[in-house]
Amino acid sequence: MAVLTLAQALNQGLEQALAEHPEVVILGEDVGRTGGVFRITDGLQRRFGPERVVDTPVAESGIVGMAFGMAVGGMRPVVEIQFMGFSYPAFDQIVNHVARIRNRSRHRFTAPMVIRMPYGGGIGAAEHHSESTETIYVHTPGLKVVVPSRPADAKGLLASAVEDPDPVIFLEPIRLYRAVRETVPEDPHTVPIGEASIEREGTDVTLVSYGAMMKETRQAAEVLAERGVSAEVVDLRTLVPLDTDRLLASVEKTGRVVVVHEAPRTLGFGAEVAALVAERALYSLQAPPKRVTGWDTVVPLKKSEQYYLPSVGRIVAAAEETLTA
Amino acid sequence: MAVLTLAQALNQGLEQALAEHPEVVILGEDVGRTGGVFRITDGLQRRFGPERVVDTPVAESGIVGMAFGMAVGGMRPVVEIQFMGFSYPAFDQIVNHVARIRNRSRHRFTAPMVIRMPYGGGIGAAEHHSESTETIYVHTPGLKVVVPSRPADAKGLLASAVEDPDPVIFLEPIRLYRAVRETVPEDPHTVPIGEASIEREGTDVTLVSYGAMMKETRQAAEVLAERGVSAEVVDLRTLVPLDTDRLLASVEKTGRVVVVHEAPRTLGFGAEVAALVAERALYSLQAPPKRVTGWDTVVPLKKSEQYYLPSVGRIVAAAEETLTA
Amino acid sequence: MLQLLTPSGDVLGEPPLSVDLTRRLYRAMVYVRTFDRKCAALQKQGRLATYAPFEGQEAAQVGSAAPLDPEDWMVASYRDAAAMWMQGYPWELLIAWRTGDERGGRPPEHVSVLPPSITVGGHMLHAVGLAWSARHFGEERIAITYFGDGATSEGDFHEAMNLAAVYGLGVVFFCQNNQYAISMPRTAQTRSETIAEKAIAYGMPGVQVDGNDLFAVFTATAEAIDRARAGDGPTLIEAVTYRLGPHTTSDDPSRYREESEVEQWRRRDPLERVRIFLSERDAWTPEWQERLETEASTEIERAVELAEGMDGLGPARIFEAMFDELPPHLVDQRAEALRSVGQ
Amino acid sequence: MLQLLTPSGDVLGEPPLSVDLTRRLYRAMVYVRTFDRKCAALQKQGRLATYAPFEGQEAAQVGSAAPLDPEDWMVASYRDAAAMWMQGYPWELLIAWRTGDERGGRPPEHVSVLPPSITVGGHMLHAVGLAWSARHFGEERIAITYFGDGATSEGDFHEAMNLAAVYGLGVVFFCQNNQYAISMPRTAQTRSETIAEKAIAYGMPGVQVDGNDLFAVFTATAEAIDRARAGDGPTLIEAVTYRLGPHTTSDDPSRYREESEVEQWRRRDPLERVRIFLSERDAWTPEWQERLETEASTEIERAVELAEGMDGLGPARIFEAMFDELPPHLVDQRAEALRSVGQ
Ligand SMILES: Cc1ncc(C[n+]2csc(CCOP(=O)(O)OP(=O)(O)O)c2C)c(N)n1
Ligand SMILES: Cc1ncc(C[n+]2csc(CCOP(=O)(O)OP(=O)(O)O)c2C)c(N)n1
Ligand SMILES: [Mg+2]
Ligand SMILES: [Mg+2]
Repeated sequence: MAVLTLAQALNQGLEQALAEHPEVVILGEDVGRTGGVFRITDGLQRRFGPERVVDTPVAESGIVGMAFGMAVGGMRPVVEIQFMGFSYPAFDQIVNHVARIRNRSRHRFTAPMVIRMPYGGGIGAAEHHSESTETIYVHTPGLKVVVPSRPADAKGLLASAVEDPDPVIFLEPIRLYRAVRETVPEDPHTVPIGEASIEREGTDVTLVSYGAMMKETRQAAEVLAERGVSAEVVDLRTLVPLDTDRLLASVEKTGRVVVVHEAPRTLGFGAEVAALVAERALYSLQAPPKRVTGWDTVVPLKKSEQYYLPSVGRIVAAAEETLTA
Repeated sequence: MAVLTLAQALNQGLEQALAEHPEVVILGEDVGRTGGVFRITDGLQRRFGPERVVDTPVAESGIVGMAFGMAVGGMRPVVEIQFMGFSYPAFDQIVNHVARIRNRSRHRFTAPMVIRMPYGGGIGAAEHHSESTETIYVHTPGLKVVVPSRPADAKGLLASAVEDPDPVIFLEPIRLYRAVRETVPEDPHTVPIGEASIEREGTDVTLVSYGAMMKETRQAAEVLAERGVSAEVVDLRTLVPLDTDRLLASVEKTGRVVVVHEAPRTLGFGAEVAALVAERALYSLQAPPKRVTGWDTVVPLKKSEQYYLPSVGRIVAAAEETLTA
Repeated sequence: MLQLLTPSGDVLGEPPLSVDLTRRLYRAMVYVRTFDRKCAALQKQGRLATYAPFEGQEAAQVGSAAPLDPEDWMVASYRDAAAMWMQGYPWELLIAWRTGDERGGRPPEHVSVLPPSITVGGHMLHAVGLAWSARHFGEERIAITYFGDGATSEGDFHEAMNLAAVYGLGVVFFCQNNQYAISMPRTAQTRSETIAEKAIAYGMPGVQVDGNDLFAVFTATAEAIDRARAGDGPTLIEAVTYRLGPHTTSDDPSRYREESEVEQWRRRDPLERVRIFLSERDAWTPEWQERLETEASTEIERAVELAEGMDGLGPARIFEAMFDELPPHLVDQRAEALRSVGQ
Repeated sequence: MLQLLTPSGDVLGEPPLSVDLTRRLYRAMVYVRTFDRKCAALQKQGRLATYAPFEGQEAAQVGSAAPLDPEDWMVASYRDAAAMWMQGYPWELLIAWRTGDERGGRPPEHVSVLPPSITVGGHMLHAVGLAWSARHFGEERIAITYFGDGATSEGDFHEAMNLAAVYGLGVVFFCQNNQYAISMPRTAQTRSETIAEKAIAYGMPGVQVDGNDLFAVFTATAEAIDRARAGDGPTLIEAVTYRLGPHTTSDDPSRYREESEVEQWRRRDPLERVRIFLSERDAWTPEWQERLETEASTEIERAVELAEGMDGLGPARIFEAMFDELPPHLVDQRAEALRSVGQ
């Protein structure tokens, strides 16, 4: 067991996937020679060769559509889209083909593939480099959507995604790539898709989040604890399928919920969480659910990004409001 | 004032837009010579010529991206995407460019354009022809999203969309094109974007919907009335910006809400409605909000489509459940 | 433009196909034409949800599918039932799909044909990936993809052609240039003189053939298939042909083309010239023709019955092929759906 | 490949530019090189968010922008600051954008240059639409769009080229083939021999020029601009050049190319050959060079100061350019944002 960053854990996971599964190939812009713009595939082309770790032309629709064909043909492609904001040219392939072939062919053809996308802001990147548009994939029937926040989960969920018989959108929080470290099992292991993790037990309010915003959410729980508020922290880890049971059980216990994400508020994932809670746990609610989210704006550039991303302060304030509601 | 179908009202609206605004052009696949697959642009090329009503190659990203340039250059393009399911190849252009140019250039360049898309099922169409994925546009900051359900609204909202200084996604309910008729003012008129319409007043439960599902929603209100339940019917008409005030006022009055749409449930527009209600009208709620929606599946083909689309029965049952909750 | 058999039935050079094989392919053309007309008729009666007739394109589809190996991949569109049938897709499933039954999208296990693509352009990339998978697993298979003149304007055409060429994959890009994309004539779709010459942009061979000439189509496709199988990369074939019918049964072609143009193309009927060729070699008789037509009708009638006997998915099964295993939210929704129909 | 001025400064044929104009463009190249090096340095100090240097591509950008009319539209990418400046985009805004201040995306009213495109490929279509709007309003303007070799693989390149040709629009497609798309060499990006020949697929003229040759770039672009302005449609120009620096300041080019290759291209420096040309005509002196460099530095330092003096949008203004008028939900969110920072 070594202490790894999220980036290193993913690199190890990809290496093990290539080693274990001859049908796995990695494809994407600059994934080979340079090991990807975030170096997540660093060293893999050297070890496995350019037929397993494939540098592609700049053509997202093409990469995904071609990988889809590979998957139908029995391979297990793992596609890297350089940034989530560049997945949009591939949207048609993902929605109309990747997500549907099993249904269109009644299980005869399937597309077991993983589409990895670094997502989210917080690094002062250029336009289109800070997107968090998981909604568009969550809303697409036929896709699983996974968003790890910790190195060990990242490795384990990646292994599950690669082995999953269905397509998985795998979102990697850019600003956590090198910001979190933890011990990660050396051997291949899987973390099941579809299970949330109760990171911290609490009794007063449930804080729900996933991916990059888990960092601020955890910090908010600390701050609340200092102020005598016991927050339960739920890391959803998987958005589809959602672990509704764990989510609702927590809210039923605490009676209060704050959902946190950096995606725009309107129809961000928080809308689904709030809707589920209202539908199925209304009578447990002691306060209105709260959404602490990005705004319904473009993510600002470096100089103003701080005013967009949910802060620890905003999460704490929302939690406190649920307690005084 | 003539009695027109929704299709005729749109045709008249487009004709008047072309006549009034020399900077308006219509672009799309087959919009000229044949008047579009639904004949919404019928006769317009004959009247205004092929420079104003432009047949395009089969290239959705190209059409939208080119129209974007036209709009930045001062024109007012009205694009027809043949079916909503074919808008996905243009998704990148819509999200990364159309929705953002005003913000990217701080008001210096703008993209006043309308993207019309027939949407929704119920006509037993082929694959990809029954999509209702308004979520992906509603969640995109910088777009307005309009969904008329009546001929007069369609014409009035279209006029507003054409004159709007910002890009508008204009969704046209396929199965209502020729299924509803009403008197429509002959003269150009506008219906403001951003105002819901309380179609029917009621006291027991609020039924909220938009576009194609308004038909079943209205029928459900009739059925409920026969059973002694007074349903208030809200036609949202505009999803962005949403008329939150009217929506919440209605729910506060009735204490119960059923939201109806044919889009898949998870992060369908109902999630936003339920979330808003829970956040802002929790203490008025006498029952959990209900979502009557399409399922999280692909829209089935003709033989099974009936099991997918919300039926009057499902809406009535949901409303009754809120009354016995 | 490669032509080997003229509209009046003259062979230019040596016939590339034996009389026997020509007879078999003529038979196939009679069958697919029978299918096509039957489907158009069924749609008029409201028994099919939609139908895109291919009359006029029989030589293009039959001639290009004929040289394939049975395990070769095929990725085709809504208008390519003839090619799909040639590659093993059963009539009844081709019909069932068009009645609005998802099960029509599931070919038998031994058939390597994807369900027809409705979206224009995107499916070409799938052939590229399938060719890759064949190479990855050391299989001898190649992939052929069918698309129209209109599809060449989509970005995915470009990306598919480029990727196939960059990776030297065994793909045959078979374009049926039937002169129209719904109402848009080929000349307004793009300003290149031919579609075949678009191959230059990808460093790929491109060839234009008379798409109504069974011999030319067969010959050009066989060469492209050989090249693909030998590992020498992709080819673009433009088969110049004509859609004699409407785009689909809800289209009104009189809005965008003259009857006289259609008449001209009727005179270039892809079956007729083969009939003359065979007839001149005493390999065609009116009796045989009649027998073929009767057999075809019977076979297709039976398929229609089978397809119409299929009752759709129903409320439970619409959930059951979204994932390998039904996730909890779909289990709940399925229960809700069943309750709503009283089950 | 069109070459008019060799790397050693020899003119092939008559010089297409007067000495006077050549001096002005040489001056521009010195200025943009100063800008480029300054920005690369600022980024290393963390004062720019990101920077994509264009050193080596000065002749391509300056030579192609020089023949434009001031009101011509320009749609360029993140690496095209030199071309944008030539067309009137002020230094301080070019820098402000790169510090992470949205206001850098708003050029002055008289400048018809769109904010630089970060996404690869999509922006070419915008030039097509702008050319259309110019024609619609009877304006004499044309549109030029800048993109890289990598961008030619995107579907939008294909759609833009095709649409511009189909409608005969006045667009100049200016491709800087700088041999790499991040780490991907041009030869692996596509199998066509040149990028220029991709024009054939659209029935459009395509021309390849030595992109490090100011005279060749100027001449080819001026011709394309004339054609566009005359209503004779679009042109594709491939300027063969080289990115001497990294892709962006976070790239490590040693991972994918040899220093020796870079050295070779340094010997083809686009400024040096113009310097020799001018020097041989007594139109260049070391003193002038020194003065130019000093002036450029001063001008750019001042722009850096202006840009760094801009303080970003702040919490209220991030909402204020989403729509013409702030809709109610953004009014609410703005209030929430202000509350959260104690305002
Ligand atoms: C992405 C997409 N856009 C638009 C359509 C609507 N549409 C169906 S067929 C067609 C024309 C296609 O023409 P062509 O490629 O020449 O094929 P043909 O129908 O002539 O066989 C169009 C525009 C679609 N199915 N998919
Ligand atoms: C749609 C999209 N995909 C991927 C990227 C990431 N990316 C930025 S620049 C680049 C390479 C572009 O190469 P080229 O077109 O040759 O331009 P150059 O950078 O060499 O000037 C890539 C892949 C992007 N910005 N947009
Ligand atoms: Mg066609
Ligand atoms: Mg480049």
